[in-house]
Parts: sequence; structure tokens; C-alpha cells
Amino acid sequence: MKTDGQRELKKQLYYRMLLLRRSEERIVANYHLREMRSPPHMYMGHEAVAAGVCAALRREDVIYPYYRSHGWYLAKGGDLNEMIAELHGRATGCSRGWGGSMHLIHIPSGVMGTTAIVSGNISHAAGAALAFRMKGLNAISVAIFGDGATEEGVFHETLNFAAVYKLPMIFVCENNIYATNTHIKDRQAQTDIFRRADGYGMPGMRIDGNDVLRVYDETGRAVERARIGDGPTLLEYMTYRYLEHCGVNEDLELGYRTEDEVRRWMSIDPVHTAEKFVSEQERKNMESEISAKLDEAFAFAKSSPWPETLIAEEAGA
Amino acid sequence: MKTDGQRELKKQLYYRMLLLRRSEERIVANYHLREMRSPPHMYMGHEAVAAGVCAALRREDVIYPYYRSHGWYLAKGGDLNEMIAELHGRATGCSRGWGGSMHLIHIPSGVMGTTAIVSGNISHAAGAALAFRMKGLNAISVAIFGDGATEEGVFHETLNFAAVYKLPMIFVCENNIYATNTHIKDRQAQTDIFRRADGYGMPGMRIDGNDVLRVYDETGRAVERARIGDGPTLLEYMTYRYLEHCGVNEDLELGYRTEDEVRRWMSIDPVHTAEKFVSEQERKNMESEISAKLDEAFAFAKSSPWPETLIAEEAGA
Amino acid sequence: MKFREAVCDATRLAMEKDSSVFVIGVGIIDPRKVWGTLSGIREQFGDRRFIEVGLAEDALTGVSVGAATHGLRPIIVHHRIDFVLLTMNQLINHAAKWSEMFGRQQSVPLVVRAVVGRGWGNGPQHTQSLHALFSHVPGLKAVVPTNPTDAKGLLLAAIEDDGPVIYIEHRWLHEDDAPVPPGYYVTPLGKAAVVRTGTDATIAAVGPMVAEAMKAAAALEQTGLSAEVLDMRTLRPLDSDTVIQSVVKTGRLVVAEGDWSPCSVGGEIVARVAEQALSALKAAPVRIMWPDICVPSSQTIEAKFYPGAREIQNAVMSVCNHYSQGQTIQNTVKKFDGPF
Amino acid sequence: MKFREAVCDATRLAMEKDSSVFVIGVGIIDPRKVWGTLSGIREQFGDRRFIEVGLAEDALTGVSVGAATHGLRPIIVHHRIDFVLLTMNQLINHAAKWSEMFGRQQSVPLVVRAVVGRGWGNGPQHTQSLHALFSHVPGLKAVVPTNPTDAKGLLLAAIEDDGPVIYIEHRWLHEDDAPVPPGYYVTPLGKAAVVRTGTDATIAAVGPMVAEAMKAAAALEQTGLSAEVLDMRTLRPLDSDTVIQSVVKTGRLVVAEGDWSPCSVGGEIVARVAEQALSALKAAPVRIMWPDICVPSSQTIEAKFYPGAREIQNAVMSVCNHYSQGQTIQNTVKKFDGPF
Ligand SMILES: Cc1ncc(C[n+]2csc(CCOP(=O)(O)OP(=O)(O)O)c2C)c(N)n1
Ligand SMILES: Cc1ncc(C[n+]2csc(CCOP(=O)(O)OP(=O)(O)O)c2C)c(N)n1
Ligand SMILES: [Mg+2]
Ligand SMILES: [Mg+2]
Repeated sequence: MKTDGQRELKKQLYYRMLLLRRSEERIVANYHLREMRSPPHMYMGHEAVAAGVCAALRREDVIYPYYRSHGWYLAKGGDLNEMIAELHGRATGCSRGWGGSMHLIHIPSGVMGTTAIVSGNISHAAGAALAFRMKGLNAISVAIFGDGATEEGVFHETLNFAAVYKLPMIFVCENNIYATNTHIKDRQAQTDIFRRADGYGMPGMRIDGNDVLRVYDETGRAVERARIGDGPTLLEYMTYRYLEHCGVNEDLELGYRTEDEVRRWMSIDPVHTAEKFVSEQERKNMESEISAKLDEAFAFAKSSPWPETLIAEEAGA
Repeated sequence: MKTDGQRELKKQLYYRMLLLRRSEERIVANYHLREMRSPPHMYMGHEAVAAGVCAALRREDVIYPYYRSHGWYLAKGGDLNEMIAELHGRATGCSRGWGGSMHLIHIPSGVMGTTAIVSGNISHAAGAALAFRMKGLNAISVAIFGDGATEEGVFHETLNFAAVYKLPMIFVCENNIYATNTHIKDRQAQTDIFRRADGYGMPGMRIDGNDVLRVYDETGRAVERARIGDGPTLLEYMTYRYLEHCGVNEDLELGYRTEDEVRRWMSIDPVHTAEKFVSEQERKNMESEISAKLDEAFAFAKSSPWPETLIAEEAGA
Repeated sequence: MKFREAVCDATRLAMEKDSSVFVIGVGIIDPRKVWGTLSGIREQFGDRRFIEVGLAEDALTGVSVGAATHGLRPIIVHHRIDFVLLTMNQLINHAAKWSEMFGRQQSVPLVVRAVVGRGWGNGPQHTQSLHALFSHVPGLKAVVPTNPTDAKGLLLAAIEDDGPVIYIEHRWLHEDDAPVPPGYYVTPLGKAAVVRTGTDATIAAVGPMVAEAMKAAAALEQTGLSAEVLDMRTLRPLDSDTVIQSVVKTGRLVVAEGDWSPCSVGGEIVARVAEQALSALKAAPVRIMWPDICVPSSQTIEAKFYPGAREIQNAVMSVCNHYSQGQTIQNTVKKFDGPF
Repeated sequence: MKFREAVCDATRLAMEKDSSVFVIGVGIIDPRKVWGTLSGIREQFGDRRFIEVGLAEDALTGVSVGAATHGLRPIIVHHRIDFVLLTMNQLINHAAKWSEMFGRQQSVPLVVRAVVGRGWGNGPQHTQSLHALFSHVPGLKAVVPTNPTDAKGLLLAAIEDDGPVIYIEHRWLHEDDAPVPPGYYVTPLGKAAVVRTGTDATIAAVGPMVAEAMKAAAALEQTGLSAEVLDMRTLRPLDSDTVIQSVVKTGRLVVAEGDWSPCSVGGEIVARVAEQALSALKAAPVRIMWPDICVPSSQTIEAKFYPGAREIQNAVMSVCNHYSQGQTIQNTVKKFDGPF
């Protein structure tokens, strides 16, 4: 039984990561068509974090990702068609064409609106947690942000606020070592982000973010603490971004990171590493299922209507 | 020799504290005359911090105090006449009547402009330190702020910035347990402010802020580190405010703190405790010297002209 | 009922009516209860709906945005509007845009109560009005009540509104006393009030300048001039229609606002009248605004800083080409007293 | 020289001339050099004068204020003006007031370079202009260059100025190419430029709308209307005198600005003309501004969002009561391309 559960979980985790990877590969492949006119911050390389974290959550739990959100959107169960339509600027998009890649939302699955302002979402997640508390709901809220976002003052303010009120929430940092193209060593004097949790009397820990099972386990423990009222946790997941900060290309020519570094991280690719979770046949089935879904999503997007009016009731100001 | 130096130092420290205390007592005594129309944040109770810190600084070093700044202004050597004139809104005031109690400045003695926006000054101090570095000066800069100010995001941002650049500066927190009338326990989950320094790879420590010698010593060590290029330090001084948050009265009737608590802190009054540093005769001489200075300062203020014009060259906008 | 009591009354009524309303702010548990505007609220509704926050204005604004999108109705309370400048990222980049940015799937019902200080040397950083900053950005609304009745009605309307509303509260109106309708009522957002009718000139006033305009109008009557006084009340959306209607009648416009002139609400009023009712104007409109400097601390220069009834009176006489022998009134603005 | 190269050229010249000038910002060491506006600066002047900061806009603005009062001249660089909203406390409560608040004993020479985005779905949070917010507050100055020559001259003037200056840089002007005078020169702050003379109507334009106004003026000429085009260039202090002079001649005013209308620079221009030159106006002035919503991401609605030459042309024809058979031109704003 337990092993069956474990196998099922692993399969699901792998499937989710594969979905994320293949979806973004398809976006990359189609971006040159100039039909997705939106600045995309690709998630490739990070997949284990979103997949692992979201697997530890319930549907009624909510996540507040940042602009690098395709992966989070899909991992939490956001509608694929609506996401691809949003990237195409269509009225059927998850934000009706108003948001684009940086402003995805999917309320039914608990993907809350994402922001292009680094760290702008961190306090929103605390607000959701406060609302759950006030309304007596048992849901929890997850703030998701990069290593760079932790440098903003609001990170500090929100950790303190969440700790004071023991909010049912988790702080998930995806530490991919860079903010845009600046290395964390050029930005932070002490680069163990998780250690700052201590300043707020909050548990904090650093975890291999490419190991989807560890991500799932540690998130699960933090979820449990939040759920029973023991308050928030700061989880720092180490991972790596494969493509350029914004856009669909590699960026070795920029010279801010070495080919060697990129290759080292790719050698522990989270999706590839987890291939062993499934049989060859299972993998093939997944591949074709995902491929079919993506065909459908792109067809849906391209055949969808454009948003028409600027706004129905243009507020007289 | 060494003991002589020690005695001289102790005398100076006591004198400074007495000057601070008597000056504010005089302000309290005269406030009802409605001639000082400015919201005063009284320093009484904190004297050992300003006196001890400033004694460890050189004249060319600069301090960035907050709105509770009478004590800092005087301890660093700011002109007494100009301060009292500023409180009276006169053109001879240290800010020419434009600032009032919350916006004192005295550039010759290194008292930099103070702000009424909590935490607004913290990053200014880092800017001064950066300027000293760029200009090749050996001066250091001190940011001064309350326990409440450490909750603002910019505190976190500035600690990180200063640590990254190993700026020649010190962060001095006067922890008087309250922000306005809210206890620190209602505001911070983990109330050891100094512990947050670790998150930035910076030394931090908590010190009895009513013990002027310890303040002087620990500040001296931090000054040394800053001066030789070892970077900033976070010093948390525990102390207590005697009067209401803003204004010249006691405030027991508000009920946010107990008489017992106030009495406990008064029993370790920094000025009274340090009386033993001087002989009875020395103390009497100091008292009369200070009293004469205050007579002069108030006479100077009251006989000074008012600022006349709104501004000479009113910028056409 | 005093203005500040009216604010408190509205808060209590809203919280009784709708359990999703809550209060959040820095130092709101203070025994002084934000100058009495929150008296008894914590006691009645408990700490679950009365959220004290450390000094973290930015975070608490984002927290409120997040809570609002989950169906709550936060009332953020700032002791000074100047502190709202720490929250502009959340207000302008987030709260104002949230609904449209996601295709109108969520709303952000949010009230920001912000108190404007004045007097007793409060100086440059505790006395700004900042009306214009909030009136510029689509997605925000901004109101400035000028009497206890509107203080209550506009606050209730702001709380009911599904978008973010900045409720600007002038500290030296707090003690104003007037009968206030009992029970729950709303003063609709976006409607100016004609507080005095007249035929010779329109005075469109904002906030505390309404009282000054009324004094000016009374003095003008002595000299034979009949001024119509409008209380703009809501700055965004701005009820320029009421101004235009009035100017069509009077042919003359004086705008009185306590804020800096460039890109102000006052300027917007003048611009709209010029755009939409140029031919009605018998004289060039005049703005009575603050001088273009920060608010000084010292009493002598502060007294020169704030324009009042006298300046309005003079402006009306000049737009009416009316140089009477009548006395010019003195400014007698109530002084704000005491240290805090 | 391209606009972005002119920005870089000015930076280099200022840093060569005055060793107190330095650059500070988030991500400025990026190999893309803030779209080439900082190419070679770090290499030439070294890390001592090129201060990379983590994501801490608030702190770095305060750091710059502090450094400025100690005799340095920081140039803060923001990739997007939207991020400046995180720094409003330092800009408005501190930098703008510092000098006056302390009786003019210190000055705060500070430049904030802020880039306005547009197109390719950059959407609500990466495309604001925010001209008006910075133009409202005394103690701040604000400039918007529209061509490479002014980009250089105004940046040098901003760096020389002893107060804080917001230098607003429209991203889609960056690639504009034109001859630029060599060497060091300043374009004085506070002076609008008459970029085309005409007799029938005045078009007062701000930022990228200047190019649209020029296109409109060319098209209007075909239909027999002669439009005078002003490039406002500095928004604070605003050179309304030049507008008034022009309107006295033409009698008609169209204002074109890419920003929201309420409490805008455009509104301020209309208001001042109404106040100071009412009798010169032969027709009601018209503002061509953004619709009162956030900037949408999708290309179809974004195309409807931005007004351009066509709208200006129509406005001029309408204020001139001129309904010609001439073709209305199409808007052909250069599109900003590529993801970032
Ligand atoms: C407040 C703010 N400042 C600057 C930026 C520009 N910017 C966009 S993404 C980014 C880097 C953020 O790095 P990190 O938080 O580590 O996330 P990552 O992109 O690495 O996933 C920066 C500086 C922004 N969008 N918002
Ligand atoms: C940004 C900001 N928020 C709120 C206030 C209102 N306020 C003034 S002093 C104060 C308390 C600050 O406490 P602390 O930093 O501990 O300093 P203390 O007054 O105790 O010396 C508050 C909340 C302010 N002036 N600025
Ligand atoms: Mg990163
Ligand atoms: Mg305190």
C-alpha cells in the first residue's frame, strides 16, 4: 500500500514536471512566430520546486507566484488552454488578455495573480493567509519569490508580520543564484537566505530544489505546521534557470555565467533525474498525452477571439 | 595616566548626560508657555546612549539621528543656542525655523538632518558612509533609530547594502521597548533585534544602554572595525523613555505601561547612576555651568528674529 | 457629533453590518485611538478584526490587497498621509491595477484612511495633502470629506466600494461638531455638493477650503457679490459636471484647494471647465493654492503659507472685477493645537 | 547618435568632468548595460563610481540622498519607472524637502533616470509614464527628453542641477538616431522648445507625443492648417510662458501627452492657459491623453490604448473648426519589439 502510494506520488511528480518542461519547450519553439507578444520568464530548470511544492498542497490552498510563473501555474492545476491563450493575448486567456505572461491567474485552482514587480506578491500571500484565518478556513497560502526578491524590504516586513500572527502560510524562495544577470554574491553579504528566518523566530531551511521528493517532503512538513497553527516557515530551494532571464534563448554569450556552471546544473536536471520514477511505457504515454494537450492548447489559443474593447464601462474620472 | 584618562572620560560622559537631561527639563518646564510650537519627542531616560556613542566618535564623524534627537544633537556637539532657537521657530535656529524639533541639523559638529519619517534616516547614513569611502575620508557614519524602525523594510535593505560594501558605519538601535505606545512583543515575533545582524553576516550585539561606560566601550570597538575597513556593526542598546511618546508629560494614565515598569527603569537612571563619576563639587560646577548656558540659550532664542519670508526665490514651477 | 466621532461611527456601523470589514494599521491599538476615530472598535470587535502591525506600511498594504481579493474589506488607518508614500508601489502598481490586469475577475475593496496634519510646527513631513497623487491614477478613487455628515457617509460609501478608495481626513476638521443622521447611510462617491448657491461666481473648494470659501462667500455678500460654493468631496472620480453647471450660471470660477498647484485637482477643475465650458467663462479662472514650497515649521512663516478666506474673497472680487470698499476679512483658520 | 548613446555620452562626459558624479542602481552591471545607456561606463570609471545594488530601491534612493548631501552627485538608474514607486518616501518626503526643511544649508544634487516601457505586452506594471506624480511636488524637477540632442543636454543639466531631478526616458525613443553636438553642453531645464512654427493652432506635446504631433502637423499642412508644435521637455518647472506666447498667436490649443488625464501635466498646461490667456482662446482647448485605465497587455487592445498622430490631427481640425476632405493619417507609432 505505502509503496503503491509512493509510486503513484512519484508518477504524479514526474508527470507534472514533464508537463511544465514540455509546455515551455513548446513556447520556446513557437515564440519566433511573434504571436506570443509578452515578455516570458522561463521556468526551465526549476521544475522540481513548483511540482514538489504544489503536490504537497490541497486545491483550496493558494499560491502567489512571481512573474516566473508558467511552471507554478501549471503545477498548481491552472488551465493549460487558458495560459497559452493568455500568452497569445486572447480574450479566452486566464487574464482575458489583459495580463500576459507576467500576470497569470487561475482562481479555481488557487493560482493567485502574479506581479511583475519583484517582491510585490509576498505580502499578498500573507493577506490571503490572514483572510483564511479570519474566515475560519483551513487553507494555507504560499508566497513564492526569487533570491533577489529577498533583498527587498517587504520580504523582511512580511516575515515579521506573518511570524507575529503565526499565519498559515509558507515562504518559498527559489534561489537560482541570479537576479537578472547579477550573482547573489554581488548582492548579499551573507547568502544563506534561510538563515534570516531566525531573526523572526521562524524555522528556515535550505533544500536541494532539484530533488522533487525532498521538495515535496519538506514542503509537506511546513504545510503541516502552518495547517495546525504553528505558523510560517521559510523554505529556500536551490535551483537554476537554464534560459536567459527574460526571453526564450540561452544566454552564454552574455558572459555573466560560465558554460561549465550551466552544464553542472543541467547534469542534475530535475526532470531527467526523475525519469526513473516511471516506466518507459508510462513515460511514453505521458509524452503523448502532454503533446496532445499542447496541440490542443495552441490550437485553442490561436482560434480564440481577441479582446475587443478597452473596457466596457470606462470609469469617468 | 590611564586612570587620569579614565576619570577625565567619565567626567565628560557625566557632563554630557547632565547637559542632555537639564536641557530637556528646561524644555519641559517652558513648554506650557506655548512658545515652542513644535512636537517634541523627549529623550529623557536614553541619555547614556547618545553620550556614550558620541564620546566614541570624532568630530568629523557624522550621526543620523531620528526625530527623538535633542539628546543626539547635544551629545555630538550641536550648538545649544541654535537648538533652543529652532524649537522656538526662530531664524537663528539650527534649521532657520523651517524644521522644528523633528528636523534638527548641525553640520559643523556632524549632526546630520533628522527626519520625522521613522527609518527614513537609516539609508542616509549609509549614503554618507559611501561618500566617505569614495572621497577617501577616514570618517564614519552612524545611523540611529528606535526598535520600531527596525521593522521597516529599509532597515533590512540598508543592513544588506552596508554589509555588501563593508561601509564605514554603525547601526545604533535604541530599543526602548515601545513604538509610540505599542510594546515590542505586539510587533515582533523575535525581539532580539541584534540577532538579525547574522542574516547579513554582520556582527550584532545587545548592550545595556543605561550603562554609559559599556555604551562607550562597545561603540568604540565598532568604530574601530568601521574605521579600519572591517565594515558595519549592529548595536542594540536597551533603554527606556520616561515621558510620553511625543510631548512633555508623563503618560501613566494611558495605561499602556505600568508604574512599576517605569519605576524599575528610573531606578537605574543613567544620569543618576553616573553621578559617582564626579565629585560633589564637580557636579555642582557642572550644574551651574549648564544652568547658565540654558539661561543664555533661552534668552538668545526668545530675542531672536522670526523667519520672515516664505522663500526668497520662490521657484516658478 | 464631531467629525472624528462620525468616522468612528461609520467604522462601527460597517463592521456591524458586514463581518468582512476589518481595521489594520500601525499603532492603532494606541490608547489614544487615532484621535478617537477608533474608540471602542477593538473592544467591540476584538483582535481578530483589529490588526495592529509593527512599522511596516508597505507590507500591511500588500496584506490588505491580498485579504481584499479573498473577500475581506480592510480599512487601513494611517496617522499621517505622509506615510502613505511608503506604500505607493502597492497602491499604484498593485491595488489600482489588480482588477483590470486580471480581466476583472477579482476586485480589491480597500479603504486607506490617511490623516493630513497641520499646525503646531508639524512641518514639512507631517502636513502634506497629496490629494493630486491619488487623483491621477486610474483604478484608485479619492475622497475628502469636509463635515461630520459626509465623513460618515463617504466612509461608508468607500467601504462599500469594490475598488481601492483613499479617504483623506484633515486633522483640523476632527473637532468640528454638527448634527449627523443616525444609522447607516452612504454619501455617493463622485458627487460634489452645492453648499451655497449664488449667481456671480463659483467657488469650487476642496477639503478644509470649503469652510474658508463659506466665510469668503458670507463676506462677499456684504459687498454685494453672490458666490456659489461647491464642496468637491470626491476628487476621483471628479464631479466636474457640477462645476460646469455652476460656471454656466455664474460665468466665473475660483478654485480653492490646500495642495500644491502644478498637476493638482484644482488645475484639473480649471482645465475641464476650459475644455467643456469655455464660452461660459466671463473671466479667467483663478486657483487659490499653496505656495510652491514645503510646509514650514515656524509659526510666522507657516501663517504665511496657508491661504484662506481672505485670499478667496480677493480672488472672487477680482474675477468679478469688483473693487468694493467693503472690508477684506481676516483669515481665522482654527489652529491645530498641541504637540502630536 | 542614437538616443540611448546620447544618454551614455552625457553620463561619460559628466563623470569625466566631475569626479563626484557616480552611477547607482539595481542590475546596472548587467552585460546589456541598461539597453546600452551605460556602455563602457563601468569599464572607464571602475566599481568605485558604479554602484550595483541588490533589489533595494528604497534604500538605494536614501543612500543617494545621503551621499548627495555630502557633495556627491548620484545618478540613480531604474530599468522601469514603475519601480520608482518603491522610492516615493525618499523622493517626496526626503529628497524634495531636504534643502528647505533645514533652511537651505544643504542641497541634494540627485538624478533619477527612469525608463518608461511600451509594447510587446509589457502590460500594466511596465509601461506607466507617471509624469504627473513627479511634476506635482515642489522640490522635485522632472524632464522628458524627446530627441538625442536633448537626451544629452538635459541629462547634463540634470546632473549639474543642485536639486533632485527625475529624468524620464521613454524606451521606444532609445533607438532614435540624429546628429548630436559633440562635447559637453547643457539644455537648460525649464524651457520648452518650439519645434515647428505655425499660425492656426498650438500643439503642446510631451515626450513621444512630440513625434506624433510633428506627423500630425505635416498631415495638417496638406489640408491647409498650420500647426505650431512645442516640445515641453521639462515638466517641472513647466514652461507655460512659451505655451501662452504661442496660444496668443494661434488662439487654439491641443495638448498631447502619454499619461492619464486627471491631474496631469496636460491638464496643468490647459489650466495655465485658461488662467493667463483666456481671452486669446478662440476655441476650447483639447487634451489628447491615455484612456482612464491601466495599459493592457494584448496587442489588439494595446493598439487601441495609445493615441497618436491621427488623434492629434483630428483634435486640431476640430479646434480649428476645419472639416477638410483631406485624408486622416494612420497612426504609425514605432512598435517596441522583443521580449524585455
Ligand atoms: C521592484 C523591482 N525591481 C526591479 C525589477 C527588475 N527585475 C525584474 S526580475 C529581476 C531579478 C529578480 O531576481 P530573483 O528575485 O532572484 O528572481 P529570478 O528572476 O531569478 O527568478 C529584476 C531586478 C522589478 N521587476 N521589480
Ligand atoms: C514611516 C512612519 N510610520 C509611522 C510613523 C508614526 N510614528 C512616529 S514615531 C513612531 C514609533 C517609532 O518607534 P521607535 O522606532 O521604537 O522609536 P521611539 O519613538 O520609541 O524612540 C511611529 C509609529 C512615522 N513617523 N513614520
Ligand atoms: Mg534569482
Ligand atoms: Mg522605541
